[in-house]
Amino acid sequence: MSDSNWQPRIVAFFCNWCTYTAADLAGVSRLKYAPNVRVIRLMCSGRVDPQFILDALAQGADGVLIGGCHLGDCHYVEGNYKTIRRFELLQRLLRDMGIEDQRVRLEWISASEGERVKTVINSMVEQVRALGPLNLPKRQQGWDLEMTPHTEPAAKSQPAPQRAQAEVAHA
Amino acid sequence: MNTNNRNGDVRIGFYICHCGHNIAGMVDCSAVAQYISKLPGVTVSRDYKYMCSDPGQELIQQDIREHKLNRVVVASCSPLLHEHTFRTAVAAGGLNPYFFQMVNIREHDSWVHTDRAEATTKAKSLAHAAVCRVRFHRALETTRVPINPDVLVVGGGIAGIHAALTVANSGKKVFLVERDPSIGGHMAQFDKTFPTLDCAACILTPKMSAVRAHDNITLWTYSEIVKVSGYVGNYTVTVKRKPRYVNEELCVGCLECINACIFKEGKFADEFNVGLSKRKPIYIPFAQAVPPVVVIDPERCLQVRTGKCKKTCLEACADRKAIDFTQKEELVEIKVGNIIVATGFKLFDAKRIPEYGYGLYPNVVTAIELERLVNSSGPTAGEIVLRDGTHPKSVGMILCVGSRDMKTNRWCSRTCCMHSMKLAQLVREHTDADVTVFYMDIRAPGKGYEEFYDKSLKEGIQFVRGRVAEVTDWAMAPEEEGKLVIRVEDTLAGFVRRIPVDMIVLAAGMEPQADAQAVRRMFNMSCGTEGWFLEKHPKLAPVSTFTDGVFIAGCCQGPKDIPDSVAQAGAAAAEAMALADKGFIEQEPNTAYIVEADCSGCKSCLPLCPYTAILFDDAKQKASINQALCKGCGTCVAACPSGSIKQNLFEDEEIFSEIEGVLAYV
Amino acid sequence: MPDKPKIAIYWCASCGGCEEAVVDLAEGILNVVAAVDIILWPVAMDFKKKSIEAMADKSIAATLLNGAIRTSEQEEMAHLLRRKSQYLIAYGACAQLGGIPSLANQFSREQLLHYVYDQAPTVVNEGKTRPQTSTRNNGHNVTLPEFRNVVRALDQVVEVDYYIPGCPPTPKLTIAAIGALLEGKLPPKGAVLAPDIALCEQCARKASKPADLSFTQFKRPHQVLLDPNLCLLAQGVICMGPATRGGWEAVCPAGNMPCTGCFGPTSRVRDQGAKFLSSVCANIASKEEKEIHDVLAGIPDPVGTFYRYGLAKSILRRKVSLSDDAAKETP
Amino acid sequence: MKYSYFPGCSLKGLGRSYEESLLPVMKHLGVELVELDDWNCCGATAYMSVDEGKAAVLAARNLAIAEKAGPEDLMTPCSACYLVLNKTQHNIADYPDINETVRRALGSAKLAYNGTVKVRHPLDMLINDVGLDVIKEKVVRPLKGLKVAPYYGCQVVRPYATFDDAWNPTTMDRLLTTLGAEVVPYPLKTKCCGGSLTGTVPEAGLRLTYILLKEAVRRGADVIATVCPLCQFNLDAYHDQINRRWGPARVATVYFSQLMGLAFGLAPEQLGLNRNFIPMKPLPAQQPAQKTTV
Repeated sequence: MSDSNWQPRIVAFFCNWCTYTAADLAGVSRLKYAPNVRVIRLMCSGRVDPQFILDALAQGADGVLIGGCHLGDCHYVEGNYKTIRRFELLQRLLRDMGIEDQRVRLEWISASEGERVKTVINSMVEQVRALGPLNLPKRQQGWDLEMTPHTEPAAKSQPAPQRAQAEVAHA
Repeated sequence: MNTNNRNGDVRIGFYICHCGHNIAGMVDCSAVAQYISKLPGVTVSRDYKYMCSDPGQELIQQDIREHKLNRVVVASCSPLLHEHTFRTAVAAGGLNPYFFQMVNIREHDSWVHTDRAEATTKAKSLAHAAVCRVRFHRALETTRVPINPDVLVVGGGIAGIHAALTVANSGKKVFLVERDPSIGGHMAQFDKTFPTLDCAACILTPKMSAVRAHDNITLWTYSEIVKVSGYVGNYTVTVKRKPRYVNEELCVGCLECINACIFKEGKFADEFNVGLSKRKPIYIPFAQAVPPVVVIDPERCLQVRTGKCKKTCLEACADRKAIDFTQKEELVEIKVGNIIVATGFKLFDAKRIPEYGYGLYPNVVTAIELERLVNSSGPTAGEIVLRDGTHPKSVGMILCVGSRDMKTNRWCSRTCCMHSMKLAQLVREHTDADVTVFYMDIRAPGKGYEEFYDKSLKEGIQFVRGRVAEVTDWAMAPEEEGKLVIRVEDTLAGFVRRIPVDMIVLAAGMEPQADAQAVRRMFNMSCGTEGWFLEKHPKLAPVSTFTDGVFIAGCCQGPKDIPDSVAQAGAAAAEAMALADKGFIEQEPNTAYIVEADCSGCKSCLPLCPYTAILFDDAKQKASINQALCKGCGTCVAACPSGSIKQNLFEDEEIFSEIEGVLAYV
Repeated sequence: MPDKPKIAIYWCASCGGCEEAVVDLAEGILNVVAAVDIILWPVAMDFKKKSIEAMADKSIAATLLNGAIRTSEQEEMAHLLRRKSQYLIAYGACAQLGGIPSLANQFSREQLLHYVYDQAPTVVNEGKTRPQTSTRNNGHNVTLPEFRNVVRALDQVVEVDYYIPGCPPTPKLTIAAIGALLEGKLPPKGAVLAPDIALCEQCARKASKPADLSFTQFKRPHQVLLDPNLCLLAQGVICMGPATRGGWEAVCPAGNMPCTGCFGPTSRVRDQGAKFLSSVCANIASKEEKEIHDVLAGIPDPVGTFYRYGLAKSILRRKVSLSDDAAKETP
Repeated sequence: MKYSYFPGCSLKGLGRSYEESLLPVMKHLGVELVELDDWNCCGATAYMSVDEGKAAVLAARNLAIAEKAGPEDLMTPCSACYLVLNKTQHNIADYPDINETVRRALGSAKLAYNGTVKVRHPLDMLINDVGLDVIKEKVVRPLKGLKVAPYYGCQVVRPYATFDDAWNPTTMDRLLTTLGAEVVPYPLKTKCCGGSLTGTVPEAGLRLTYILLKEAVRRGADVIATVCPLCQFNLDAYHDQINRRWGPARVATVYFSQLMGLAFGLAPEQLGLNRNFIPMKPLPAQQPAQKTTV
């Protein structure tokens, strides 16, 4: 992938009740926003395990967006308070690991704020675009190039998975 | 990607919906189907015009039978819309409904993007994620939670009254809680109602009395909800009953105590007459109040405030002994299954637009004030008078005061056009004054409303189209001396006019109640940005909220007139009754659970659950989750430091695989 | 005694503590020695690489390898022992997770060398000499292994059959593991040979932990006089016990020190640090951002606290954008 | 308390009595005003409507000088200057092209502006920094019985309602009450004074002036208090013409700072009150003023 046609890839974790619904509203309202975000629906921002954020970054996301209900408005009373408590320390941890603050963002977007989904996504995409690719999978591969290649059969090669013959049909 | 998992061989059927042009117009559906067909485990991959249609669902069921599918993925609209539809279809095909995963490529993709290639790419990756995820799905069962048939109605305006009566008539018990001393709400203050001009009291009073008389309704006025806990079918509500210092059972409403009060004249602004008349510390809100019992204003009553009063009221009450200064505030706990919130609106404070001079010029009044003036039981016995007691020769009515205004409220209050035209007709009926209505657009979309507008025009009411710039009391011409001058750009005539009048009526708009935020938090509802309570779906679930078992009706959801409020109240009552009659609800099986062998008993999860669903077994020294209490937020799952709490439908593996999936397609 | 199974014990980037742990078996070691033939143990016996190379593949029954992999020599030995052993066992936190050495993954190789050879206050190195992989000295060619950019756990270099966790592994765990090995009672490949349940389960202080524990302040062990009976988290001290695999004995809390996580996560957790962060932060007793911030100030070094033994095996593995990180430039 | 001070051209010309009264009053309150070195015309509203970019350069030069001079807020008494400087701040922040024009132009004069200056109006500063309590302590000659119509004009509150309400400002009302004066209800407090139309289209401009005067008289005002040199001039200078066209509406218009000076016991001649066309009537029940030398 050359830098010229690189597009930011952002994984979003949206809570079912506020931000996911707001994104639905943005759709119903036919608002237009950048196509770089992939939303994963969870019931509450409190379910966002920091492991998910790290994993998304390690799997190739350039940024992670977490969307929850406004503080005090959590459908589950106070799940989002847990989120905000985790978020600050996680962001510090990421900073120490060389990942810029702007790559991981926490936003409160209520079910009625379709417009805000649009502005947040657009601004996040621009922020991440300005930072450039994070490209962790490539980097991690790059780190391992220093290891001496050994002649014996590679330890981790696995047989290609057997794939069921798929049928493609257009009804 | 690992094709195997603990559930054995997977055979996935993938279906992408065109949704007519809604999706296919922006997403190359057959390309997505092609792409998905090559993923491991995918047995069938199809695109189809309308997956939610009967043939679409039938297609899934047929494939389940013929291709022995054990997983189904549908890429179409939002799961909040059709997840249930497809789960039902999958179940009808003989699979456990939770072997299904939905991909939102309409609201989250085709509708919000403009580049076909990019939208298609996004659809592929979202679909890929679902295919990854669905492998890990397991068969799950829904649980049934019984529903308490009793219903709480909050707010005793016309919406609350109608909802309470409707539910009560079906044979269920209703608690109707009203903050003010009487039910009736804003409607009780109106003189006539548009467009039929029938008298508000004549149609409302019988309903109010019916509430009081109804065996199934427990009416608590002068009471407020202070706490709500529980969940659909099983709410526990704490009601604060403020002391009215009058025993409701004993008071017969003879009003002798009021006459006997040591305050010989009314001294305090009468709320019902919006301050146009005065009342005593002991008073009855209005003649037809329900319950028809007096109330003592604790802020004003000498006895309550100082304990040093001759208590002439007690003497007047004599043997009935209805007056009781020992009453204390009470907290009562009730249990209900459903709640209908009908807390209404607040009138816009016209002082917030100083250029209209409300509060500055005495003859600038609000529409509700004029309403009381026109009313024959009002402070002037139905006479429309200026503050000096004379009759106005000309009246100007300004619409959209605090509505459709970027500086105050952006929304249309929906009733002011009709309300003002009604008042204009009443002014014409009661006086010989000229009436001029200043409007931006006349909105008369209801049944018989346009005809009402027509009638207003025919009756000689003047209409000037233009937003009034200001109201002044300074004259620039002799005919303006001593008058209020309305300065407005007449946008039909195309120039700025100065129109002198004697009285100005401001059609103040509707706003959310001042405590709407606190109320919505209490009932776990959402608000729009303006502060109106948010319905679950603007078209298809207009009286439901995001909290099951909590419904909304009337103006707390947004400005509306009496017919619409009543219609909503009926709808909310029907929704509550439908749930109550079913007797149970099926809960989404997305609860968290603890694998006992894995739990170290570290107790980290215990403080996290707002529903106290996590229990600690002191004997086993392990935690466990009460499935009936768990709401499925997953906060404890994310927090379990040893990964021993899991969540049905949102297992770690499912989410990790979804992450892998959305990032797999480059 | 040709019948006895051959065992190798080898060390890579480690402190020697794991070797001590073997010695700590005390009399127990006699049973081991009786049962097996230790053919390689550099800390205790002389050996020649050549003689290992000369052995037939898979002729060593099991190799217990401790230490992380940082140099080319360690890498080479890992491959060699893998080839010669039936079972390669990552012994101790460094081999299993990267261990303390992998905290160096927060820095580039150059940063480390610059500090160690130029900046460290105890260093006098006017010639700015740096280690070279090869240099001429008195007409001899002297070589040193290459110092890699990245610290790795053993299984990031070669395939590993089993893991014995701990910094160092306790004698009890070691004996049990060797016992299982000798008796052939082994769990599925890839398993960690320790209970798959968090340390709290075995902790003597468990009962003293309140059910509604929330944090208003975090203290470091030197800032507080620790009550020897009360749950350490309840004393505001970060104890990783809830997020760390137990080993039948909660050794550190028993010694009045908090668990720092050396046994690594349970099998259900991919990233021990993130998971513990998630748990501990969720229980902060505040809803105000400012207060939350102040409470979290008590954890000045989250990476060092939560990944003390596991940075190499964490999801991120290493700080990104270090000077040798060429990914951005890789086409 | 110290502020940078941008007087603008009016305070050195037609509106001289504004500065003549403001400086001693501020000094009396212990407020130090440091006049900007080498300030230039703010461009007024006229230049802005011709070329926004160049107009911004003109105004921004003053902001740049103020920024260089020190961290103090920049006080400017003239309504037009206040508006123009504020608007320039907005324009520089919101429009990259204007920002660029300004940056280049200032750069060629070895100046730069980083947007850190806060532009303050004397009313804002008096109410919010000095405080009415302090002002009250300084009143030695309360303006008891003096009925004042508070007239703000348009520019201090519109379009940017920075320190007061756009439609019903009250800072001057509160200040005047503190001085002991009686504030008459004057709903025309932000109405147009005619602006430059009094000179160019007198039929329209003067009519607006007339309404302001007439209504002040009708409401029993002894004097109109204003904050703007142009308002003061329009309300003071055209009485003959207004009288000819519509009849008499005689009432004096003074700066609020002049009333403050009187209440502080400063001599009227020190406050530029002699410059009015329509002189202010002597204070009711005039007692010998306690003179304070400034």
